[in-house]
Amino acid sequence: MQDVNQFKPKIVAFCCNWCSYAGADLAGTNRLQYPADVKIIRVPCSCRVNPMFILRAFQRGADGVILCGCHPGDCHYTTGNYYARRRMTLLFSMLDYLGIEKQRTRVEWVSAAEGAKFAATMNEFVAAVTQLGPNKRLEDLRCKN
Amino acid sequence: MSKYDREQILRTSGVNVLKCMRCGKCSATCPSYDEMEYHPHQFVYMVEKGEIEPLLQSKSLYKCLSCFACVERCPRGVEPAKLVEAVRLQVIRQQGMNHLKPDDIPALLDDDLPQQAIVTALRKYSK
Amino acid sequence: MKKLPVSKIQELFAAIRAQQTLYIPTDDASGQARYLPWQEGMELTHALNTVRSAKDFFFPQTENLVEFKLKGKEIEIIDSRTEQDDFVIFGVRACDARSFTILDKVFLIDPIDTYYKNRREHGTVVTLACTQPEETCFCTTFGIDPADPEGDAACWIAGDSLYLKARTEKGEKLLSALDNLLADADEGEIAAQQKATRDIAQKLPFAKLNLAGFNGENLNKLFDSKKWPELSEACLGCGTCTFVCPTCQCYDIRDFDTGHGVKRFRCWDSCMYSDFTLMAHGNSRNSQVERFRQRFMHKLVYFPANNEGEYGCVGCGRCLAKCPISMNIVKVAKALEGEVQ
Amino acid sequence: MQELMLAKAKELLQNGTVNRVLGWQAGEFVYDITPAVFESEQDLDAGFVYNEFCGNNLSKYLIKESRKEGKVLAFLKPCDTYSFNQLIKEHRIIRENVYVIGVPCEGKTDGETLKSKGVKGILGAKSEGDELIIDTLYGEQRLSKRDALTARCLTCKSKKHVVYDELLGEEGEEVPENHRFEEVEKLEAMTPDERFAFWRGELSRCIRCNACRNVCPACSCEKCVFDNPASGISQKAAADSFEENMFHIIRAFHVAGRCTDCGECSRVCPQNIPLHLLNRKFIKDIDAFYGEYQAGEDTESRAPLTNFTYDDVEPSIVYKGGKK
Amino acid sequence: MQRIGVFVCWCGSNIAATVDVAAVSEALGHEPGVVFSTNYQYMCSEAGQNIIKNAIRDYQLTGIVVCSCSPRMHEATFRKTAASAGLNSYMVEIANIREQCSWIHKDKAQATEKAIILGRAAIAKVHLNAPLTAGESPVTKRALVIGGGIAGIQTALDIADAGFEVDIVEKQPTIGGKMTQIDKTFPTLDCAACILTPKMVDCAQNDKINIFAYSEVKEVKGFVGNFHVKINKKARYVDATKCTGCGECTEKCPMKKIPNEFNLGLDNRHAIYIPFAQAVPKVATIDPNACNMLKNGKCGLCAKVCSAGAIDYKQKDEIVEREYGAIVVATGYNPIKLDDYDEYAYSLSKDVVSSLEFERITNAAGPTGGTLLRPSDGKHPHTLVFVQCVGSRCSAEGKGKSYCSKICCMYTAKHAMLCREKYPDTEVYVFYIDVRSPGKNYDEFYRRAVEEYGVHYIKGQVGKVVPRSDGKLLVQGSDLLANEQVHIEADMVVLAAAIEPDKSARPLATMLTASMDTNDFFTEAHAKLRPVESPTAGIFLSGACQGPKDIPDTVAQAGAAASKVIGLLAKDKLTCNPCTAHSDEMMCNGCSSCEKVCPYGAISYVDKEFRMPNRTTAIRRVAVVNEAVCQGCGACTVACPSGAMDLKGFSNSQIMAEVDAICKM
Repeated sequence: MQDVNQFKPKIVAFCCNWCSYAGADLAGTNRLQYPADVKIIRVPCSCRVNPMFILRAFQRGADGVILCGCHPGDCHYTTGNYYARRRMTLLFSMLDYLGIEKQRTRVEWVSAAEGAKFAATMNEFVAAVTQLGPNKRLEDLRCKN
Repeated sequence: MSKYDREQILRTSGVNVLKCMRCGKCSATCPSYDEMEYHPHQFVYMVEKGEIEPLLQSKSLYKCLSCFACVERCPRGVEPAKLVEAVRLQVIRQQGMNHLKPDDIPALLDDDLPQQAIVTALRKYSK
Repeated sequence: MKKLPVSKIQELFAAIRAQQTLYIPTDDASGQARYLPWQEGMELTHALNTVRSAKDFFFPQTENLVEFKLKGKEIEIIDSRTEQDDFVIFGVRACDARSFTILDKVFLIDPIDTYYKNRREHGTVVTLACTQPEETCFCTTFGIDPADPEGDAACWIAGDSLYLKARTEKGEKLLSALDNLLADADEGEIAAQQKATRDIAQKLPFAKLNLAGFNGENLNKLFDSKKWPELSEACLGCGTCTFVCPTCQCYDIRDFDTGHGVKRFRCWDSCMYSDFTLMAHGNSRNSQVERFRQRFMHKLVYFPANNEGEYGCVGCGRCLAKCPISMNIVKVAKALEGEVQ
Repeated sequence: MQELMLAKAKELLQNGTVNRVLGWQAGEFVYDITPAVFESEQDLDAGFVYNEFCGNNLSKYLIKESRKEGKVLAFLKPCDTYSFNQLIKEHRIIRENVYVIGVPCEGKTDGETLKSKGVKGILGAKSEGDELIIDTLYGEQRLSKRDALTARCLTCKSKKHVVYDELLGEEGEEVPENHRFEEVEKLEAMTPDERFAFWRGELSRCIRCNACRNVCPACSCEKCVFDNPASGISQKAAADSFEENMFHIIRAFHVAGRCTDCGECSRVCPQNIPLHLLNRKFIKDIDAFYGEYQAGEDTESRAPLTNFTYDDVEPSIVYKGGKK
Repeated sequence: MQRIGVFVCWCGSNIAATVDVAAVSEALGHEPGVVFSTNYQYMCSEAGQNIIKNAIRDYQLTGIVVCSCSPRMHEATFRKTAASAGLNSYMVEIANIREQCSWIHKDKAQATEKAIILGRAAIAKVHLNAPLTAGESPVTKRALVIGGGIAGIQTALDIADAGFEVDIVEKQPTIGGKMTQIDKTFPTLDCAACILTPKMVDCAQNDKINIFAYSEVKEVKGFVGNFHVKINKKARYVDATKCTGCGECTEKCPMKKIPNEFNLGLDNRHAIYIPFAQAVPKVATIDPNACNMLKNGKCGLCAKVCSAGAIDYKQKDEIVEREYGAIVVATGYNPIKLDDYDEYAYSLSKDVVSSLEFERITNAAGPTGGTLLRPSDGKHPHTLVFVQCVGSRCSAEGKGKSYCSKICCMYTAKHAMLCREKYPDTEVYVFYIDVRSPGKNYDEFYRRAVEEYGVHYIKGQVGKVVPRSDGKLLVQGSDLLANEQVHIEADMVVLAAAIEPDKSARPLATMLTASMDTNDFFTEAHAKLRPVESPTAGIFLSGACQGPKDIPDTVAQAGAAASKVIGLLAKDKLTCNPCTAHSDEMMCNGCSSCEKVCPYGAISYVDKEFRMPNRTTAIRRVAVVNEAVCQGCGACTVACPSGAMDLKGFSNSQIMAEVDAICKM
């Protein structure tokens, strides 16, 4: 059925505790399938995500990194996702500028009610990263076993 | 056709008709109101609805003084006068070829012609 | 002494490359001179010297030493070294050639640094005499003759010919393998070129730089000089001088956690860095003036005191060109001259 | 100008307004200028210099100097004043302890630039009209001043001083047509593969000497994350191409919105990596996404990364190109 | 090195059907630092919790990982479990292997592998966890209400009613606010003064309430439960303790051509004045800009006539410092200035008035004694035109406010109705864009104006008002339903001006570090669920400072704000969230980046002396986080370039450890 040699990307999803992590839980409650390649890290707010974490994920073997937070205007901490939005926009633009595939990084706003959006987003993102193939441009060869 | 006209008019005027909240202040302030078959607020509404044909046929187009009072007063920044101007332009363009070419103008000039008319002619016909 | 027409230099390179990896100083994509593995058509640079020194060949910027892997409760220790192939570095200037002698004094004394030694043994250094020294050159201060460089073999370009002379067994071996390309030559043929270079060297701004008093006897006097704070005032504490220096040989050993184990590697370190002497008890050099003093005391006083008067500098002038604030060993030496007269 | 500055410095030392002077000191050749603090008139006479080779941005030294006893006189070029303002904004310089004199700048040259134009063995130089006459070991060479300008001066953004207590010479103006983003645009127009190849070629030369960081007025941290083992990302020499990327991305990110584009990073890089192209990319993006912003122009405004608007562009603008 | 226990929950078959739980506990048992690993049917059950408690004791665990459902479900449960076994509750991490694993995957091998990875990530994090203790801070049992309008008054009364002290700071000489100027209130048409003044008196007489009238807040320091506030009591030049409010002075004062603010300049007052008869406190105030004695030292008449000897020309502003546990903002609103609306001829004709001016004209205590008279000539007007949405709903730049001012439709209906009721000979026209009357009995009220009182409602806007030389106002508007331009010769035009937050709100918000929207209305912590709280802890919102509101809404919100304040003041101590930011002062540059992004104002700066090499010291500015205020969002940690700022419970190293564990190749 499935080709064992098929490339399975490693995806790190940073989810804010209040909206997107709850949205991911809702996807689970509703049994909405998305690939097991996605692993979620819970953070208090999207503004907690340091560009260092994203680079670190790529260094350690991630093929895609997605950041999910509350919709702008709905941040639990009122303004956190506005800062995250600017930071990530600039970071992604810089990665693109350095020739690193921009499709490997993404920000999506997912509310606690959007379980279906969460699952759909993950399915779509995994498909996009799978198509790109393994991350070669930001990997650290030393971390390969 | 009217859909194409609508797009053209919106593009040339740069007006977002959806911003209109139907307060009618444009028409309330319009000095040519009584002369017009379709009033400024109707231009906005009719363009929004795509009812372009009646506008193209209407003499109202040429009653607008372009005084821009409606633009000045509109609380939503809709700029009806620009819309009227764009409809007018649409009519002119539909009339086919240019009436005048720039090279033709010098021969037609006479001293009584106001400067403004020449400039307007260039604006309207030389595109 | 042997020679071949300069026009045939690519044939020479090809012949060397046929036997071992050959590195030559060439202009890279960004127009800077650096050593790159020779490939067909690659030309020698016209620059006097490479931006980076040649020490990388024997003492690379980073080098894996050993690797540890966790297997259950056992730790496996893996030697990271791979087989070192023979290689030739062509076109090393006299100053850089001397730097190898200085590095040898550090790495090849007991306990011998086997990583360095391994590379050193497999490398053959072919030097190239200078013809157009720059204003920043002061190799003659250290008894280096730019017109007569050391190395396993030395080269001169005079007129249309490239002259070669073996100086060591390794050099002999290299040249003999190239015998069919080379014709015999007389040493006299390069004398004019050598004189011209030496004449320029005499006229260089630092030709008369005097390091007479810089030795172990004046150690305390120099160490206690009141000039250090003023000299180091503008120092940014970056490592540019140490990293472009052909003789700076300090390194740090660090562990990198790969997720599967630990890779232990060494990398260049700089005495200008604030954590250079950081130890469990704290740091013995807490201020930039102390770090700054260390670097110059080491090169001009401690090193000669421990190495029969050999200074830890070869006068290549790289730090003069590259220091962001233009503070350098020449300015320091001149400023401290008064302390030791 | 040098004479004017000397006279002013002496006057302020004499009347006690300041007790020392931060300026530039002549070196062994014409181009090896060192930033220096002069404490007396004799010191000034012995070494003070101001000419087309005085390129160093002096602002960062004022972090340290403004914390010392007494007031320091600082001569600042237009681009230095932007850095100065930015440091004031970040509370790194104690303004009261600095007497700022703005000095004009017609653009600078340096030894590396002259050498890149084929000048060898530079001994001295003097300016004559629009030309620079360079005395070398191999004879005299002439170069037009425009040709001698460093790359960063060719795209100078402003000859205006944004802060000073006193100004010497004529005040300059901002240079709106500076074309400083042209190189960035050129890179943006390339394919990702070409860009990747370009940056690998550049960044792989990095020797992690930290000159770019240590000279940068925006990099004024007490301890850099890359020097701090507790940060989890400390590194010395890059042991993998990833670390080269990481260092430069994070450094550019940390100064994003704070970088005044003074160009010191690229000037000091011993490997001639065009580091300013990273910072300028951020500046260009910030201008495009959030409205024009010049760091250091004032001391009050919020930096772009500590600010937001409700309708900022979405990050998807990067991969979908313009979709809000 | 931690001693970690791993507890894998089956959740009945919810997890166990898709994840091989035995394999997970087996695999995680081999991870470094794990000394105990097991699995059980229901970890959250009492038996399951006992397994955890026993393991903590038997294996001296220093940290535990529970692989189970979402932490949003049972994190609190397992934290309590750990605490009851003597382990710090923040040494617990949850690996979510239900919602984010077993429920979304079908392939057992894949789900098991993922569960192991999620478990490893949690273990990696626990390795770096440190015990956290929630701090406590005491609560000062007194509230400050800023603004003494109906919002502030109601809030203060409600708080005082619960037994807590309240201070009201009001910048005007009297409390009462806008409502004192209003004649009648919709939709019941009670007299505003009749329902307001008793409340004002209640405030004055309540011994829990302390009124600082003619005062302003100068400085706010501190945080929730512990605010230190400086209040500037402006000099009245009258000793409030002596003044009886008899009014003798105000009658004798020779400076009597001062425009009366209370009547919006429609009449005059004296240099020494009491704003209106029911003022609270009823104390005279000398206007220093008008008083001849204060300006030139000549006169002194009021002092001579004052039998109480209350006049004190040497009085100075006085700074009062007070401590509060909570602060309520009730700064209210103002109508916008209409001078820029020249199409309505507001600045050209006296007979074009704002609605608030119209209130005064129709108020029995107003300049006309309640008789509707034209301001220009004092004649009775016959035709009145009301224009709605003047400056409201304007999205075009520079033309007004983009929002709906909410109250205008109703008060305009009220004005129109009252006109027709009192003066049946008048014709009243109302130009409207939309009539917005959602509220109990509101639409009925508006319909009454039309149906019973015959007010002419015209759908359309007025384009221009031209004052004619005969005193008439020519109103040109459009009637969109009739599709015609209408021209009305009016005697008076009343403009329903948009309302905007009081100008003092913006600087106050800065002092309070409370956030505001682009219109300078205070932002609530959550638009739906926390409408009366500011995002800044301990700051509450009452009335129109949060958004346009009518009186019923304002009073309702005032009560809600009071109940929130009471809830806070009822506590003796506040427990802080222990997952707060903290700054490593050795690394901090004091650059202020973190402060800028903190939504709570939790970060301040101190100059701190540090020991430096060679026995020297240096003073550096460093950030300090107030843990009682910090909510732990982490915005500051990323703004900090040096990494000095970190977040407890979600530290840089913890998150990177999770990243490493997940990405391990």
